Amino acid sequence: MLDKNGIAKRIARELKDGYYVNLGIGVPTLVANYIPEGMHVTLQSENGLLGMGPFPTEAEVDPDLINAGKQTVTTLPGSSFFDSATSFGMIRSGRVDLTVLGAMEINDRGDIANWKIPGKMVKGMGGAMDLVASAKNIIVAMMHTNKAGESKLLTECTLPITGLGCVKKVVTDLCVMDITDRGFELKELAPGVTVEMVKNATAGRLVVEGEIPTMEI
Amino acid sequence: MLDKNGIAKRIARELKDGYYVNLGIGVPTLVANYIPEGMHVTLQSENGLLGMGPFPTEAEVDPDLINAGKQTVTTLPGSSFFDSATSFGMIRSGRVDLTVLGAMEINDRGDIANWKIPGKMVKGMGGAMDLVASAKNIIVAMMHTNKAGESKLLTECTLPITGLGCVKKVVTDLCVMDITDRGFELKELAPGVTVEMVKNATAGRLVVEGEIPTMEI
Amino acid sequence: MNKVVANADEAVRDIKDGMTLMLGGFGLCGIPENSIAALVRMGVKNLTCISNNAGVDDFGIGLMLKTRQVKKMISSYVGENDEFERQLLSGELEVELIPQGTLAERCRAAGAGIPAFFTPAGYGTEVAEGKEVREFNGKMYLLEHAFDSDFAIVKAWKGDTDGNLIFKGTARNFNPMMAMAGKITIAEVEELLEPGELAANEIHVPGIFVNKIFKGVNYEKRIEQRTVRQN
Amino acid sequence: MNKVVANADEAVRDIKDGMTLMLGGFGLCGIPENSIAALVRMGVKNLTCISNNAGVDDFGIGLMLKTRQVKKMISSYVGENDEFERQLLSGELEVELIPQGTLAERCRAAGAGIPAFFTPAGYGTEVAEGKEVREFNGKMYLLEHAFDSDFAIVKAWKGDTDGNLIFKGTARNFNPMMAMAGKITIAEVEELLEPGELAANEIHVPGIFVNKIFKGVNYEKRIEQRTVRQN
Repeated sequence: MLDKNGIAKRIARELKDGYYVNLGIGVPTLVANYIPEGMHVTLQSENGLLGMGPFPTEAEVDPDLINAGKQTVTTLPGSSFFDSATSFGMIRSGRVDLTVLGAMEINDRGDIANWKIPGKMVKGMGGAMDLVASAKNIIVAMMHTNKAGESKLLTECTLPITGLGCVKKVVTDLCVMDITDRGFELKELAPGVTVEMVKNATAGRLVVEGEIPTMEI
Repeated sequence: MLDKNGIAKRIARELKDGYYVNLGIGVPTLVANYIPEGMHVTLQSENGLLGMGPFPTEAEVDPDLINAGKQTVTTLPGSSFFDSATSFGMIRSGRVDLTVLGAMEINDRGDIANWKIPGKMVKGMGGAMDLVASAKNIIVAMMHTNKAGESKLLTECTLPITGLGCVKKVVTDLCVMDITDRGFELKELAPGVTVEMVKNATAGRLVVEGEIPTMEI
Repeated sequence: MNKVVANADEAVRDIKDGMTLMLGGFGLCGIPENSIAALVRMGVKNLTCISNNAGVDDFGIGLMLKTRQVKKMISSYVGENDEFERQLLSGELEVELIPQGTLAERCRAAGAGIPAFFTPAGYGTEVAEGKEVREFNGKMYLLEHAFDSDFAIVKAWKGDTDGNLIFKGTARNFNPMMAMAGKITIAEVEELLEPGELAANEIHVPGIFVNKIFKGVNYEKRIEQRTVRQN
Repeated sequence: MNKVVANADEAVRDIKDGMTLMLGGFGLCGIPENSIAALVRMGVKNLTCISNNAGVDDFGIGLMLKTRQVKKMISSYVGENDEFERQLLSGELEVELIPQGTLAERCRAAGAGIPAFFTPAGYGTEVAEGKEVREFNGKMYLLEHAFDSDFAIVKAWKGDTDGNLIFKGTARNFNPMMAMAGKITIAEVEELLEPGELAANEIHVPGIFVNKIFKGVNYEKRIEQRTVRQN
């Protein structure tokens, strides 16, 4: 089984040289720590920064330089600033190559629910609905089951939807799955995880074909 | 009767301190020569310049600095450059206080025709349709009649329309008229022009009420 | 024609009860601190505020929530604010949640004289309820409208007396579109310069969009998530 | 992942017969001179060109008209070009005339992922023929669509190897929106710099929109209306 860093590490293997990437808050943010040495990946922060650098040292902290999670960050050579309309323009026009998001639930058609829990204070969708409606390549990073042990990979989402048919791949603590017309296609198992464990933890349509390799991370 | 410079000079009296103004090609451009001393008027050029200065000296000529008539121009302190989308954004959102345009024909409801003559090579509307569709205050500068002596102030335009019901005022070689629900309201006569001459030269609905003063220019 | 006003109190004095305001900023970054303080001093009420976030309990728009000046928030994300949550749950405060990109584009549309546009964000979700849906090239979109606001209040880094603005870093965010969108736009700036002191090629918002400008004072620029690395 | 190509010929080599190109510039100001020359050398045919103007007889897009490479021009104004007029009247060339602001906004929409928007320009004119009309707040608007193009070719003043661009003066015009709109965007620049040499706050087009970039040579920058004052 993978921990949060393991999930981030596995997702980092989907990166390609030259990619522009938007990383959501939480586990997705950790992906930045595993960008392969020598690979040129540019991080987009939807509040108006392309080319996000690491967190600042104490001396570098600048209140006018934050990321979409409101954390202080830095720039890199080649960074650019822009307004929010331009930022979502690049997102909607499909210029971001890869978007990594957390989710509360997904279903076997690629719908995602990650912004609202009925009965709880709703904080808002932020940029999530724009991202899921436009990104051509969305990977979801999440635990396979919730704290009650129930599957988060469903036939139908029970929570309010953030976007329809947008998730292409999901990486959980248990496995990597592609989402295709046939449902969740099991592609790789986390170390120590069996197909049986994935079957038990997946409520949506599951496709298991041939030998499923254990992932390299 | 007014010549082109006289028309421009009269229109310049409509300027107010702080105005942002877009001047069309031809006679409207001449208005810039008559901005009253000490009045702060900012000229907008729709190719992406706010705060257009005078023509350059030979030494100042810069091919990267032209106006919408493709003439070399200069900037002034406080000038700004922007792209064409922003430029027409400021036009459409009504930030330009006064727009002065030439016309081939106008009618007594404020419609304007100034872009196309059937049977002649059509060069295009440029920014004229955007300007007339959005400007809150449009003054037309033109001769009262065409070369054949026919009125250009009509009941219905005969040429293809550039925009509907947009002209608020017209200054011709003969007079100043406001365009209201009642038609062309004669407001001022050019020096040496009689009401009779205006009546003879105006085909659209004409309103003449009370004593018509001779204009001060 | 002078756009320069002495301070925030003078800048906001024409704002009346019940008006709709746009306020720039993302989180606490790039917010018009001086103008918010002046609105609190002034006590104007029943405001509708269009702003990406609603501040925190004791800073930003949070200060106006505490004094019950806000009737409705139009935002994309309103976390990090206990007083907000209390007022919302008690029904004292209305909130309309809008996808962040749609929020930005609805501001941009207002400033560009575009009354409505199609965007894919929110299709198939509750955001789509009551909205026109249309397909373009096999993909579904919602019709969204330009925001209508009485005042826009923005914060810039540098400005000149003609109203030209330059923002700094990610403090730019919603400020340029809101500056362009306001029926009346108020800009507060850290440095107020003479015309010509800003390079024409580097101006983010041309002065035509700005009606009132003043030099702000005592910027606190509070940081929500101070995150540092050891080096 | 290297965006830098050696020259214009390499930049345009994937452009095929029948494609739709956006070309930046207003008149002859800010046009991609090197790329146009390369397209002429390459001889690619049946192009649809979206550009505010069509150049003059012996410069700009006029050079591609002379070699009969253009099937259709989509522009707001096409004067100052005898060869253009001859081909148009003889039926060899199609032309679609579009209000300049609508042209700019249709480029901007493409770059912003907005498939369609309402604009007032052209209502009640022949431009409105066949278009959806809708009233907003008592005013009439037309529905206009984002442009669909295969390549956008723009000219910037300074660029870096990450594709970030800065334009100079009124040579900016349509270039930024077109850079954002192209499925593939080619930028030619007068100065090609290393990442970090352009200030992040001053960049007009972020590199994410630019696919290929090269340093242009021998810019002629012809002036259409050289107008000077005596001093």
